[in-house]
Amino acid sequence: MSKKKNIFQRLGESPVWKSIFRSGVPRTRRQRMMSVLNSVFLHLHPVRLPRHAVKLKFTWCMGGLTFFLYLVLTITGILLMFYYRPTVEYAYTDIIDLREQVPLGIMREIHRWGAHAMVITVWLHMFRVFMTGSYKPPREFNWVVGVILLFLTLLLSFTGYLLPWDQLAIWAVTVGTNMARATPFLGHEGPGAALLSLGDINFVHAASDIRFALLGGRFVGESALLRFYVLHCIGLPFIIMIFMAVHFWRVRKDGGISGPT
Amino acid sequence: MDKQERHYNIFKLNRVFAISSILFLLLLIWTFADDYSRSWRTYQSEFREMEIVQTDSLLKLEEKMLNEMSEYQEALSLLKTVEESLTEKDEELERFEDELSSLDDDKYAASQEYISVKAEYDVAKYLYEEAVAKGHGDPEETGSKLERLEASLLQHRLKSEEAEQKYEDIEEQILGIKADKKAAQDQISRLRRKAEVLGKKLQKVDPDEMTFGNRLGNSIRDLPVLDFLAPYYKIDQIVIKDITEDLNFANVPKVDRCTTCHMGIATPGYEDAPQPHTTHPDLELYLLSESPHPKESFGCTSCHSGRGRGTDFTYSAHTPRNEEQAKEWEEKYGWHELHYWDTPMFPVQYTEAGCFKCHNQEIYLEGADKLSLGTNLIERAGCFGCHTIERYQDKRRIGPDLNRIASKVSKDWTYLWIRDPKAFRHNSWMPKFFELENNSSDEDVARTNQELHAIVHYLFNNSEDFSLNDVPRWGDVTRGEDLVNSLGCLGCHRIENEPTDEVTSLQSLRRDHGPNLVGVGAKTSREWIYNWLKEPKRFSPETTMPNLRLSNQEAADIAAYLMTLDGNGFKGQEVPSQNNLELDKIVLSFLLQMNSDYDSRIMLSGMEEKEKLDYTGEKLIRFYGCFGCHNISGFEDEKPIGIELTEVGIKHADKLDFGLLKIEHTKLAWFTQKLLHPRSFDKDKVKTAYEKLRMPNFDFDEAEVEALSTALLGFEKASYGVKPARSVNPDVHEGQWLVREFNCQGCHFVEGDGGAVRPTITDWLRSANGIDQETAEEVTADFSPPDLNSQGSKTQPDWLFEFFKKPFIIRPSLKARMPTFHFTDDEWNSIIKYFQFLDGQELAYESPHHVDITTSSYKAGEKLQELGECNKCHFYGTTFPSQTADTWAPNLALVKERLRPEWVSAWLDDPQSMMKGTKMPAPSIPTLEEVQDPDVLEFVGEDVAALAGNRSVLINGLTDYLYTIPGKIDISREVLGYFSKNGYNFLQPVEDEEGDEWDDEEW
Amino acid sequence: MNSKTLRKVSLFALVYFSMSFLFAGGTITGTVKYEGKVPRMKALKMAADPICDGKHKDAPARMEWLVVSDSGELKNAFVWIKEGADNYPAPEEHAVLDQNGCIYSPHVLGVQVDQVVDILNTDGTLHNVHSLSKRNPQFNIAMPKFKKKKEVTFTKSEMMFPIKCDVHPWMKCYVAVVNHPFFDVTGEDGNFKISGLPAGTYTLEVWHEKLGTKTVSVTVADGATETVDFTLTKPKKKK
Amino acid sequence: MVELKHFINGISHPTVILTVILFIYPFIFPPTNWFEKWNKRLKFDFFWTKKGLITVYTFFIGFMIIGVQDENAKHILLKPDNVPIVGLLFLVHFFLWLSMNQGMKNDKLIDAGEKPNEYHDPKDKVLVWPDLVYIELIALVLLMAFLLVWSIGLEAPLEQPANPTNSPNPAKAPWYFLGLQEMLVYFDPWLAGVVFPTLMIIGLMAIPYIDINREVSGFYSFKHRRIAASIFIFGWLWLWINLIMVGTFLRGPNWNFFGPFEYWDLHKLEVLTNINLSDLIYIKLLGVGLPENILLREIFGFIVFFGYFLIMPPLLAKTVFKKLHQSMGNFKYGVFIFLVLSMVALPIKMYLRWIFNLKYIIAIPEFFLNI
Repeated sequence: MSKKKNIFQRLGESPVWKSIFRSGVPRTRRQRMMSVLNSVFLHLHPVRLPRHAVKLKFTWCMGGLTFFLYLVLTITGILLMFYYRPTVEYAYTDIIDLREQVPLGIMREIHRWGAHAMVITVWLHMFRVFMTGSYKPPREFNWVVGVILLFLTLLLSFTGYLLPWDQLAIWAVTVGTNMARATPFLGHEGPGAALLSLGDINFVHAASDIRFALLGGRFVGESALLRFYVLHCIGLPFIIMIFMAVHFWRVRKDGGISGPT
Repeated sequence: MDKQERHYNIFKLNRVFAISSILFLLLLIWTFADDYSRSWRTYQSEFREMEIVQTDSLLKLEEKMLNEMSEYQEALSLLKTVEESLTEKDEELERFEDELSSLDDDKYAASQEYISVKAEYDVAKYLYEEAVAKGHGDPEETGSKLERLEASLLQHRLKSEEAEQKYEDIEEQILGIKADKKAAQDQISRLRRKAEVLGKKLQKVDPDEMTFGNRLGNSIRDLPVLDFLAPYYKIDQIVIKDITEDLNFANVPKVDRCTTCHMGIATPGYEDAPQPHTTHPDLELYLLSESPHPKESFGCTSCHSGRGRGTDFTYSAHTPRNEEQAKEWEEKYGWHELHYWDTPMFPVQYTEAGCFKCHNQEIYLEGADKLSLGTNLIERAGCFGCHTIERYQDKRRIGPDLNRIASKVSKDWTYLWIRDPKAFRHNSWMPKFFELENNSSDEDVARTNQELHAIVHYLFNNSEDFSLNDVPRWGDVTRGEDLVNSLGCLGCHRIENEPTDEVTSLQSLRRDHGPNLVGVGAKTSREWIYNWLKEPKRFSPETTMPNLRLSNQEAADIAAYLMTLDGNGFKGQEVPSQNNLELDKIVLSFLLQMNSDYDSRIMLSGMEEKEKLDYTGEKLIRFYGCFGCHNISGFEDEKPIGIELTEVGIKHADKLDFGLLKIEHTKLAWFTQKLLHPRSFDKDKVKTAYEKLRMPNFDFDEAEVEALSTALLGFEKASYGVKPARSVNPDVHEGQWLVREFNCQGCHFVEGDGGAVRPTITDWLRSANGIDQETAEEVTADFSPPDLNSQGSKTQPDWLFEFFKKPFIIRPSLKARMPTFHFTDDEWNSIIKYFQFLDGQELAYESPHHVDITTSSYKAGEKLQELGECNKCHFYGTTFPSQTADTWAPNLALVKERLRPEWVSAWLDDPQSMMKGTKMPAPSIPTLEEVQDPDVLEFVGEDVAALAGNRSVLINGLTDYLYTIPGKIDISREVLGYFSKNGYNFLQPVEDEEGDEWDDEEW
Repeated sequence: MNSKTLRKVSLFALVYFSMSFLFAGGTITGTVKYEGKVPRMKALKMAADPICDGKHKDAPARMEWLVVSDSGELKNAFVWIKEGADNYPAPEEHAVLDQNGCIYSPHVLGVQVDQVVDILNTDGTLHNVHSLSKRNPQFNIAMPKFKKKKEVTFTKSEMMFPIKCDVHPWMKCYVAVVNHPFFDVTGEDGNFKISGLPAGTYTLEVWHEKLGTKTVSVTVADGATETVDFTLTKPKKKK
Repeated sequence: MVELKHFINGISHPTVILTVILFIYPFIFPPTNWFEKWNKRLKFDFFWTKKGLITVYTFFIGFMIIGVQDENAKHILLKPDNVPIVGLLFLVHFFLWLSMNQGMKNDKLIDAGEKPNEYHDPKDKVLVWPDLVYIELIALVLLMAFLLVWSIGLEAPLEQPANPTNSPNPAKAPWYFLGLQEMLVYFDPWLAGVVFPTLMIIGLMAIPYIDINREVSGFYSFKHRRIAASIFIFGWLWLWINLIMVGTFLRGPNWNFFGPFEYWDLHKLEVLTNINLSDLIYIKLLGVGLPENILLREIFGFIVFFGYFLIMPPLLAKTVFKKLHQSMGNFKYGVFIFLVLSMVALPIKMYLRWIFNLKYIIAIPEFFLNI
């Protein structure tokens, strides 16, 4: 190694660089540990790991990819929100325009395929965790959080499915939400709904059951579009982020990645 | 390296990372490239090249023309001389310019001072107002300050205005010196305007013509990523507020981006350019802002359908015209059918379907011949008898009335006729129900033979009595034939023994209005024909056959002639005998539809044969829907049996039953198959007899099917905000309907179309007068029912109304006879209003035309009439024209009752422009120049000479005179008397006394 | 007129006028004959109009649809260059169509595009001039006694359309509007002459109202005279 | 080829494919020693070797190659929204193989008294920077690259504008819910759409609390937790994923079954003459009419239903799950057996439908209560 420092080395030692990346360019063991500790993003990880935990064969990296897909979906989703208006007048035509006219309208493809991919990665992540028996104490609760995250992922995907407002969307959601009609007690065609009445007054009917609450109407219509949009863009992402935080936190708190003892 | 705490070989990881990063980068670039590479960009740059070439050549041409234009050269030389003369005044001009610049400084300073004082003044004013109103401060002090400032303000204003005035004076002087130059320059730029526009355009599109800076900008403005700033190539879209697209939940304004690729569509000059740059084939009617369908308010897909927002070949839902084109497109554009779009573009041969979206009330749409043919075929074939179509609601049934059938035809004839109408009359419109694709098996035939017995039984059993009057005279066949050929019968009927190769058109359909008369003698009796001719409505109250006011003799003659048309009949065909076993089966299958098996059998065994026939006859007529086209007693209020077609144009292909047939699953393929082979969708299906398809076969040919499909494709209720005026005017609608329904165009021209009878008149003229074809053709128009062009502005509505009610002879030499139609007053009025609408006349009543016979113009008119020798051709009341019958023209005594003076004046001014080919010459109105000639002056006399040169006054005078011609108005009797004495064959050349061995007719 | 044709026209005018001084151009002459039985032309009955009748007191006017001399020369055949000639501007001199004795003379008239045609009324009776043209706009003008002359022009080239008089139904003549001056109508002797043709190959056509048309290809050199004879026969009757 | 397609169409029918699966399943994922013996004997562990993976993939790819050349199969396989499911098929099998492969190896090590492959000396740790961070980064870049290829190559679907009056046939839920839609064939919506999904979530959540096996944690293994693993794989893979596949690829218009190479004919009809248990017993078996009283009418249904959920658990506790019951205790066992029985209820109902055309065990449409 020549004595003369090249520009990158100098840059790496400059005060500005150091103020941002406190530990400097990680070269030594210490620096490497510090760079993980000091980074808000990397400190999700412990500094050191058991050897098997870095093997792809073991982790499949599925959890990481799921999280990454979540980020990709957030970014492309935000970009799409610039061009998309959740009203019956515009929703469909805005989607057409994404293909026909909007620069880099490919965002929609990335978003849609990314969403599909995320459902798959979540399942595979769960499968991996199960197959390695990693849900066992002390990680029982994190498994439960994981199941909730899986459920939320499906809901996110489902709510997004309606937004293009085409035949595929409206009928998939109609089929999906029709089942809610039959929710015991809460759906007007569900068993037990008839019991929730006083005298002749029926409290659970077509315009007051859980499906109505979900759609904002008896049918998939304008208010359903708005509800699904709000849930898809704000409601569910907000909730899923809370659970994600818990999930990641508990990975560390429950003793890091699982492994044989 | 710290082996202890590492797992992977970092170099290996680096390599993997490098490769994947490069891969990612490449893909990212690919993503951008993919986003950038849009086919419309290529088309736009292609078009730009073409635009450059075209603009360049236009510019060169313009320059050349300018160089050849003397006016321009003069202007140029003028400019030159003016400029030369200006140099002499250079000194003076320079002095003025200097002065001007110093004055400019003064002016600026003065105005600045004024502005600052004004600001102070405004403040003072505010303070004073405050002081007075609210007591903040001393009103007196502020008041005096305000006064002081006001004075100063005035002073400054004066100063400033003075400076300005001075400046303007000098400016004016300079302008005065330069005035000539400016005038010359203005003239030049006026002449050069077009060239300048072209030059500017060229500078915009052609990089070679650009300045360096622009060229630089041009070369980077369309680069990927940078092109979001100010690109040259960009998507062009037309947003149409009035025309919406139905998204089921909402109607949104139409957005058409077609012009993104079809850039030359509305620019003349690219007619021969390849697609997509080609100019629209009919700019007069479409796209241009001065046309009736400007692109700004109609766009493209509102007519053509398709996906207007698409910017790529496939995604704009182009539809190929045939398999071949589909293949070609697949190769050329990677085209595939866009499944997920419900309104794909109409294939080019069905384009006219788009017209129907707005023009859906019109009976005939000029320019949309295929669509009109389609709707006309629907009307002629009577599709609406079985299929509800909103447009045709409450229309009369198109087939003959069967309520009195027994008096007209025999049972056997009826049986054979229903079984196969075309076997009797090759071009009958009665479709075939039996022995088609799904009922030709032996079993089916055995059943349908019995079905026919039941139907015939029902019809005759329920036929009302109808008394036939005896024919009072012996008819003459030759005279009858002449009458049929000349009265105008052939405007609606044909007499054709064999199929011809005539292509179906609107015109040919007019002659199909009534049945082909071939075989009529074999079908019915002389008595029936006689009675029918004398009063069609007695037999069939709803018939469209009018009353021709035939004398007994005439009716007898025609009946005698028609009886000779016994055609082929049903030679050799016999009615199969009744088979009770089969009949029982039919009865049972109908009984089973309503009853249990057990009950049915009991009911069957309890039925007499007649009962069975009654029962099945009724059921079968209901099953086949015969009442859709015919009046049959007992079925007056029956609902049509077919599927509603009002909106069939937007029906989804997957809602159509293709059965097990292996054809393309598209709407058009289905329409075509259904119309050509209506029962073929039953192929390979297992169905009971009365589950089968029952649409009859009309024997349409492919061209007819294409026209019908065009109309069907157009059937939709478009929610467009714009509606053509004639479509929404109820009177016009009704009038147009009546004209269509009663086939006025069989004889007359209405809206420039019709006169189907004319070729037969030619034939008649030739045969009856013994003249050659060429001559006969030349004079056909003179002996045919009149062209009703400009009828609305021509006749007085009151007169027309009376005439309709009680027609009489107007054109004396015409043999064709205006029949009496038994319309209601309202119906006649709507026809009149329709005529008026066509000529922009909306007036219902007019005061009579008063003529002052003392004016000089009246006298001049009288003289002109004399000079023009109108009496050579025109009747004056009962005064016959001086010339022979072949040039006779209407009675001028009728003018005052019949015509509108405005029309008469216009007509006299230029008859040819109102009615092309008319025999009426434009009267010669003497000009000022002509009356200088003493000879002429002598001829025309004082009154005319005094007004010579004042053409319109003279014409009005002539018009006025015409309104005072006395005499009998209805001269029918006189005219008929003349012809009965002299015969009609006046066109025949007079025989030479000397023998002629070389017969002219041979030529 | 668009500038393209304007340019062409002016160019050819230039060439035409300059060349005509230098060279005489080529000439085509010939005779048109008729072979076959000659029908007798029937006399026209003009009793309807005494003025007309009065003009033919000595000998009745006869039809003119096939006028053949004793030796077979055909009158009123129109010979013209059908293909090969370019546009020429209209000449200054007027063409004349006279209505004399209630007969059009000449019976066959050739004019150039935009050439002025004087329609004369020598009869002093009411005529009307009704053109049955297809490409040119039709006209129908009354010419009462006092109207001696009417000027008309035809703006489009059109081969042979009739002009007739509705007042006198027997009156009929034929007019051809040609875009160049190379045409002629045969006289009693059946002769025609087309001169001043620039060298080149042309399609020459002969037209007769009853006998139809015939074409030949002719190559003409400057200063030379080509002779082309036509023989027309009665056309086969159309089935 | 045509015969092959017919054969595949035939065996794809749920009755065949599910039967085969159910029958083979315990031999591939043996929950007991007896099955394991057969597993060994049948050499089913071959599937989890590299050769096994190649063999299965060869079959998959072969099927896909035949599929994209067939007009009907191509239409379904290459439908944009179905592509993830095709991918899912490959992915799921790969990861199943990956886990089983490692599990098998570990099982052998443990049987030999050694530590599993994943085991490393606790002191032998690896620094997160750069090893983990780096491979994570590479994985992300590759995933992003993959997403881009996918997005460029395949357009997101967009059909006609939403039209509430014109329902497509078949109207399908998003693919990940197709399992539920498939269940609708056998159960009423309140069960298929509400109760079962809820039970699934609860069941998944309950796994760590029921599974009392503490040893096998943090490494792949099958043999040493074979009951837990085989039940989970059965539920997740065989039932859930498989039903999605059926719902996506094999259900056409009117939710009729169509083989992969079959044309989706709108007019295809299937016999639908399902009857309720009460009809079956009262009318067919006893030959009497249905009693008026609802409880009386459905008495047999209740017997079957409660019998299944109340009698089966103790019965099983005494026999098959004797050991399990002892080690789990009553409560855990109760939850466990309830969930397992619920899960198994699905295939049971399927068979009852196929064999007896049974519609409902308990049918009280008056209260929307149909089971």
